Amino acid sequence: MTEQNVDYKKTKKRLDGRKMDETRPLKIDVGVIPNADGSAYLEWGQNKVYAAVYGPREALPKHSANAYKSVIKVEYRMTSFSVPDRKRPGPNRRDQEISKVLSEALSRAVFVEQFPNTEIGVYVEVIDSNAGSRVACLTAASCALADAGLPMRDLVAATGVGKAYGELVIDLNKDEEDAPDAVDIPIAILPNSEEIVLLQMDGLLTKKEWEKIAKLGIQGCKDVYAIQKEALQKKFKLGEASKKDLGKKTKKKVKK
Amino acid sequence: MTEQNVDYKKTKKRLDGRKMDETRPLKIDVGVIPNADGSAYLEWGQNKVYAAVYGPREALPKHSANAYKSVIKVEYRMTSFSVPDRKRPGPNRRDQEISKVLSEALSRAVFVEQFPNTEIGVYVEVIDSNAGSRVACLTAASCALADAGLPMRDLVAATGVGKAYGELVIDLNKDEEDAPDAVDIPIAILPNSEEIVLLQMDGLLTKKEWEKIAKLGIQGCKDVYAIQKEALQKKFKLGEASKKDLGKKTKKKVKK
Amino acid sequence: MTEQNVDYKKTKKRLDGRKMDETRPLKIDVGVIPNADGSAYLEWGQNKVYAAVYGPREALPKHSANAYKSVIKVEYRMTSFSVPDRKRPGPNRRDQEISKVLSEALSRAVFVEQFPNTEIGVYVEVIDSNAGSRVACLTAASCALADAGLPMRDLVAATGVGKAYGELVIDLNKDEEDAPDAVDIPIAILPNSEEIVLLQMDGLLTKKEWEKIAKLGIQGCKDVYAIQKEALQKKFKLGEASKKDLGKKTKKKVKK
Amino acid sequence: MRNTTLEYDVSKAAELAREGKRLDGRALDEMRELTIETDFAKNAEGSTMVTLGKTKVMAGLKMGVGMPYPDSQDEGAISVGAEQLPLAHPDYESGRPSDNEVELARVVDRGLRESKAIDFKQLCIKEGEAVWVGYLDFYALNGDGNLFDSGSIAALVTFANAKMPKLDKDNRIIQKEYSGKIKLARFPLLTTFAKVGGKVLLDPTYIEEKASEARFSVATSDDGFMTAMQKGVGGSFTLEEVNYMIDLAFKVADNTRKKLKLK
Amino acid sequence: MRNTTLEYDVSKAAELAREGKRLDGRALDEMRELTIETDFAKNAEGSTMVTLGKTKVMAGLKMGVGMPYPDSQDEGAISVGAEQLPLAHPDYESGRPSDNEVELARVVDRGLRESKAIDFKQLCIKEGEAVWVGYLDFYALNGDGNLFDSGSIAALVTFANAKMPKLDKDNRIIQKEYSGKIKLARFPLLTTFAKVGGKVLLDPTYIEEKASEARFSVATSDDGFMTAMQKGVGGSFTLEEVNYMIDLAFKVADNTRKKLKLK
Amino acid sequence: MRNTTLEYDVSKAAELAREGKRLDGRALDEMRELTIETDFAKNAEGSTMVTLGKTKVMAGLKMGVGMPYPDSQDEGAISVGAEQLPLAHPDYESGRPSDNEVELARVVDRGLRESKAIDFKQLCIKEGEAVWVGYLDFYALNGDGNLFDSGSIAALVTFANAKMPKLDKDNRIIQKEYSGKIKLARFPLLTTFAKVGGKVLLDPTYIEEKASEARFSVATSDDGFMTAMQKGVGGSFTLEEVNYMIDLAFKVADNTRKKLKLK
Repeated sequence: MTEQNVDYKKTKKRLDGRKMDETRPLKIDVGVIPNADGSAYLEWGQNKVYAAVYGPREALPKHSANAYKSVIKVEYRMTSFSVPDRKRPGPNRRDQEISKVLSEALSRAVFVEQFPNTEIGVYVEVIDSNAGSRVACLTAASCALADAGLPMRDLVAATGVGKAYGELVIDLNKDEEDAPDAVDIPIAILPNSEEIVLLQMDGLLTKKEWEKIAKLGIQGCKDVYAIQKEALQKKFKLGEASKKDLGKKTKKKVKK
Repeated sequence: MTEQNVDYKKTKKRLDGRKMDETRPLKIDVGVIPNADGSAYLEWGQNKVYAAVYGPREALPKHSANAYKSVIKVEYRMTSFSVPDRKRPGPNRRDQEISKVLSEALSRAVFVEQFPNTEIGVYVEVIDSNAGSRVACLTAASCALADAGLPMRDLVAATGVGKAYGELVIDLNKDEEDAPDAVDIPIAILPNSEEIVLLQMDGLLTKKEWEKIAKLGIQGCKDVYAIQKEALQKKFKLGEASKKDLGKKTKKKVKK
Repeated sequence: MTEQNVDYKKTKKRLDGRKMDETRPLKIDVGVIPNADGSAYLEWGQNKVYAAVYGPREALPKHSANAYKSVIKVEYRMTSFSVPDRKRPGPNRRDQEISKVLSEALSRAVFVEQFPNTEIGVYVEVIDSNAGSRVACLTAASCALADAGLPMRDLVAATGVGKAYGELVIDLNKDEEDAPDAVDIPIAILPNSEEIVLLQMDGLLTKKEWEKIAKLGIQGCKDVYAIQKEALQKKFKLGEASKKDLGKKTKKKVKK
Repeated sequence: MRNTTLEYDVSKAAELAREGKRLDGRALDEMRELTIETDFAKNAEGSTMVTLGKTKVMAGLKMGVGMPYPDSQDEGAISVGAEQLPLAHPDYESGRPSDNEVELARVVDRGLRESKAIDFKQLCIKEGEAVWVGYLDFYALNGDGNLFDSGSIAALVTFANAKMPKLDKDNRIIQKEYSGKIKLARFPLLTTFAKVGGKVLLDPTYIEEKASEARFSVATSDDGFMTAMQKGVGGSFTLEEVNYMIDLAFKVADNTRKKLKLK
Repeated sequence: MRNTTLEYDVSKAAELAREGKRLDGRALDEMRELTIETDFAKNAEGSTMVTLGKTKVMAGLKMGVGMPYPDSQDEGAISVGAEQLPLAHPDYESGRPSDNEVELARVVDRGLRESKAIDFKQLCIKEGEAVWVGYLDFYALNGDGNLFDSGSIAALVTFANAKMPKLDKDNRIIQKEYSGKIKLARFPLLTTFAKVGGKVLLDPTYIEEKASEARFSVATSDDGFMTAMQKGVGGSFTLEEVNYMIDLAFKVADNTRKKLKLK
Repeated sequence: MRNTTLEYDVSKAAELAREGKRLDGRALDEMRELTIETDFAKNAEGSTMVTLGKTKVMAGLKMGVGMPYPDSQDEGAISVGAEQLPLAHPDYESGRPSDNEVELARVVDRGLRESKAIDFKQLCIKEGEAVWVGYLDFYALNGDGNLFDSGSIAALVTFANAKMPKLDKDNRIIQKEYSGKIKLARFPLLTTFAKVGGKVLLDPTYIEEKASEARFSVATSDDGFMTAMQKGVGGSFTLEEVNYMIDLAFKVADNTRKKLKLK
């Protein structure tokens, strides 16, 4: 599906018609899994992901507990039918790495120090995909944590950014990830402080290009942030007044 | 090995010469594994199985214990050489499912409430097979539980029943299981109350056929029951008088 | 690489030029892994192995502990590139068996009774190999235990011995192990008492041949022992005076 | 806290059942509201989201090319998997398939396979050389009981709607191009009952499953066949109860097929 | 309870051994009663049940068709597995092979393989393309010590009696038809000793194994060769002890072969 | 005991960092002493031992022959694995790869692969039929921090020095014969930083990693490209910090390449 002769410098617009700094359509619904303490469903272009939060709860096995904070355990998984070639059951090395970097990115956002010796289970499941599933999951997971009423420093907003067909672009899709010059950079920030909590990169990039891309990425994250806030407010307006003071809550019982 | 043109309506008897409601030769020996608390060896046509019971003993891991009853854990396994194509080591999904349904069938027969927080390990091993190994194992396991002196509501008696080559038949063998119209129904009951504790079905069957088959199956189970009782009595007569009052025992020490 | 027409009775010397009772060049360095409580690096012909000792430390999982002694747990592993055909990651059955016999051989050498309820972790890694890696590892591990200051009855000295191309030889290399008449016998002793702590054999051997081989093997172990002692003394001379009284130490704190 | 509430609800469910009532007010033989959504996963050859009360299950199908089995050179195959995702319930855990997941997958699988709903000959690409293998996996997204029936519906609807991929001359799949559909010979659906407080309940919730002494599922098809049965949990049924459940199952499955416009 | 009895028996066994006696009254160099039964498993190409005192071990062979190894294009292969079934002893657990099971399988395997008892060239079907692979698995059914020797007997007798399956023109196995046998060049058997209370005991029971400081096994063949040795457990042997055990092993194995009419 | 000392050192490291100092006296932007040894493993197609302060990492390459991927018929492949051997640190455990080991392997892998340092077309043996697969595994032998950079150096140097095996006419490897080398288009190296006490430290030790709030690695090549980035651990970086680290990484990697005579 790679398009060898495309040149974004000439076409001025992208294969799917977007502008260089335009994010694919993004839609978030909060509170979609009744059993979970918090949850979110997210559609981002063709990507479709669910996120659910359970906890804080007793950390198991016990030796995984931390006496100073809650441990955020993310499990990133994809259904077998979410990719063009069937994904085999069970986590692979990619899933394992993504779970780790997502856990680390979310740890900065939650006031984990308030729940020592507990774990917060964050489960994200990709049910359809087209490049960018990890940032979609991180964005959804962050909303699910807020939906669970956990005290947070800020939301985590994430996006993909990089290079394809000669231009610096935001939110690469699969065709762009397959470009001969493709560079893909998942990035996530706490939007208010602009702290970078997730950053990965693949491909060949000059420092100059990086400097432009970094700006583009931070702006992209902020666009995502606006949609996250809207989704959370929409739910709270729909009657869940008690959960309104997002980010200020500090009391939450730990289930045993 | 399928026989495409066989018609039991015409032949009036089965490929192996049996009548439609005739069970293959069945032989049970009780108390065959000295290390076990109870055990049985069973030959049923070509099927040959061993069953052994250990317990009640401390349930491990501890979180598997139930405060109200003993947990019956069945492990159904086949040796590598018990089937035409070598079986690979380790349990497969079929073994896992069969272990589950056998555990559930036996739970009804034993007064499990008398041994809270314990487990009763039931191990069944198929060493040769020719259709019907799960009901052979269930029949043997039930005798091994009785041999272990466990207090029981009743024995569990089991058989296969179903359809092959145009007729409703009991105790299908492998050639019959491969018939184009084969329906295979493992069934097990507590013979005195006729309670159904195991029931599975594969294939295409009308409700009318089911009603006839159900009667056939219950009768088949009762035929098996007679042989089970004989095997147990034979052992008790051979000097183990203290274990005679089967089903009435209520005191049994739990090993730690 | 097998040499079908070689006859050591005629050539009087071996494919690599050695005499029948000559061990390949052997070099041992002690204390090479700073993080370990004791360690050794060993080159024996083309074999190159590292050994490290951690402990005595709390035995985990707890049920693996022994109330009367420390449990020596050896893990024998090979890097993927230490053999002609890439070795797949994870221990295979050969690794598992070798780990077991090495653990048993070392248990006799250490005064394990002095450290009840603990484990001594011994890790040996083969990074290049050419026949004889298990005896190389045992020799290295024994030095690492001494380097860790553990109280020992004696060192364990090991070698290979056997038959190739018509002659009884010591320390077979790969070409000799592939001889049509090859017999390979890993043997290890406590040199002072000549107690045999490891003995395995493969191939076809008469009792007569065995009697000659046994003598050859015990002498080979003693030659190895001399080099082990030298390596340990060299390290102690280099300033570690406090560890000098090897084999006499009886006090060592167990880390929790 | 959660466990105390749960224990209370469980014993309450049994108590109510004895009186012929249920926690959610349903009749004993009443099914929860059912809705479905199809083809949400564009990478799948077919996908179905089933909502049954608060239970939510999704299924997806991927078609692959494989070698035929030695004893059926002109037939393709299917493979069915089930996962209780940890995001769907606090009790669900990741890791190797649990006994419950294996039983769930195998019962749904048998309901489809042994009913001969799919003629495997239509999945033959070249006899003895290449056949289609249909990998159908279903996942619990929110677990509130009766994953058997919701999984069975999700699986059947997915096969009924699936598009077949196109192949190039070397029998390799051409991405995003399709040709035709899988034909189904019949439309069997599972119907599941729990025995609670001595009564038989249709379509049990999670609480009712926890309260149940025994479980029974039967797959019935639109052309009048029973195609699979499975008794579960440690209790028992009388033959009369089994016959009652089979009769009811035929009606329930007919209603569901009508509602879903299957056949 | 069991553990208290066990500990008592174990220390008693050591105490008795020091006086040259054993719990079951045997002489130190006396083997338990041995009986065998063959060909009980009709699906197997060969099967043997061995009873040695209270120890019961069964072996079975399945022949499969595989590709030859790159460095031996005209030779078949064997694979030996051992399982201590949980039904055979309260200490045995299911799950991945334990260290004991792996050692057991590998020592029995080496006794057969490295002794060249089986000429692997007779297992070649077509050079470079297809060879026979003999999968021999043995299982403890009741564990009362010395699984090494009982497993070794079960394995050897199984190979000695095995029937070779017939192949069709595509080298696929025809079920239930056979052609010929596997020829054995020699009949090596393991003989195992335990060192208990400083004494060497032939054919140890489970209690004696628990009491043992060291274990030694040697395989000896009917034509005068030692074909495998294995020392186990944390203690040691003197060279004199080893030589004594080897001499005794030759006699014991000869007796066993005579009894079993091997060769 | 160990844990008490460790906790003290960890908090001391953070305290010192706040004042711009380090436990081992280095400047914040100073790398530890680096030495390498190559080709010590004769069975490997290439091998490198890297010592970075007290950290010791070895890498080795085995070349195998495999089938090409369907979408790149004329290209070979590489596979990178990382193991923190239990002999290298009391915290390291054997068993399936930990999260840390997987991340380590994948970041080193991407630094090589996505930088197009190796033109995979040179690893084609016969288009559509046979290609080379380079299995590069690296192992921590003594773990004292910064396995990323030491592993990256070990991997790159191993590929740069590796010998290609010879093949016979059937594309089977001839042992111990070689023909030519793997050509590298560029020489990217990882440079890793830890944020400790609010300061950015180059080449962190084990203690500094334990004290760190966040970690950042960037691979830079001799021809001026960034080829991989990875942020790790639960904290964050400002964009200014990231830019500072990238600039420093270019210098550090250039120095290392000069020292190691790469290109």
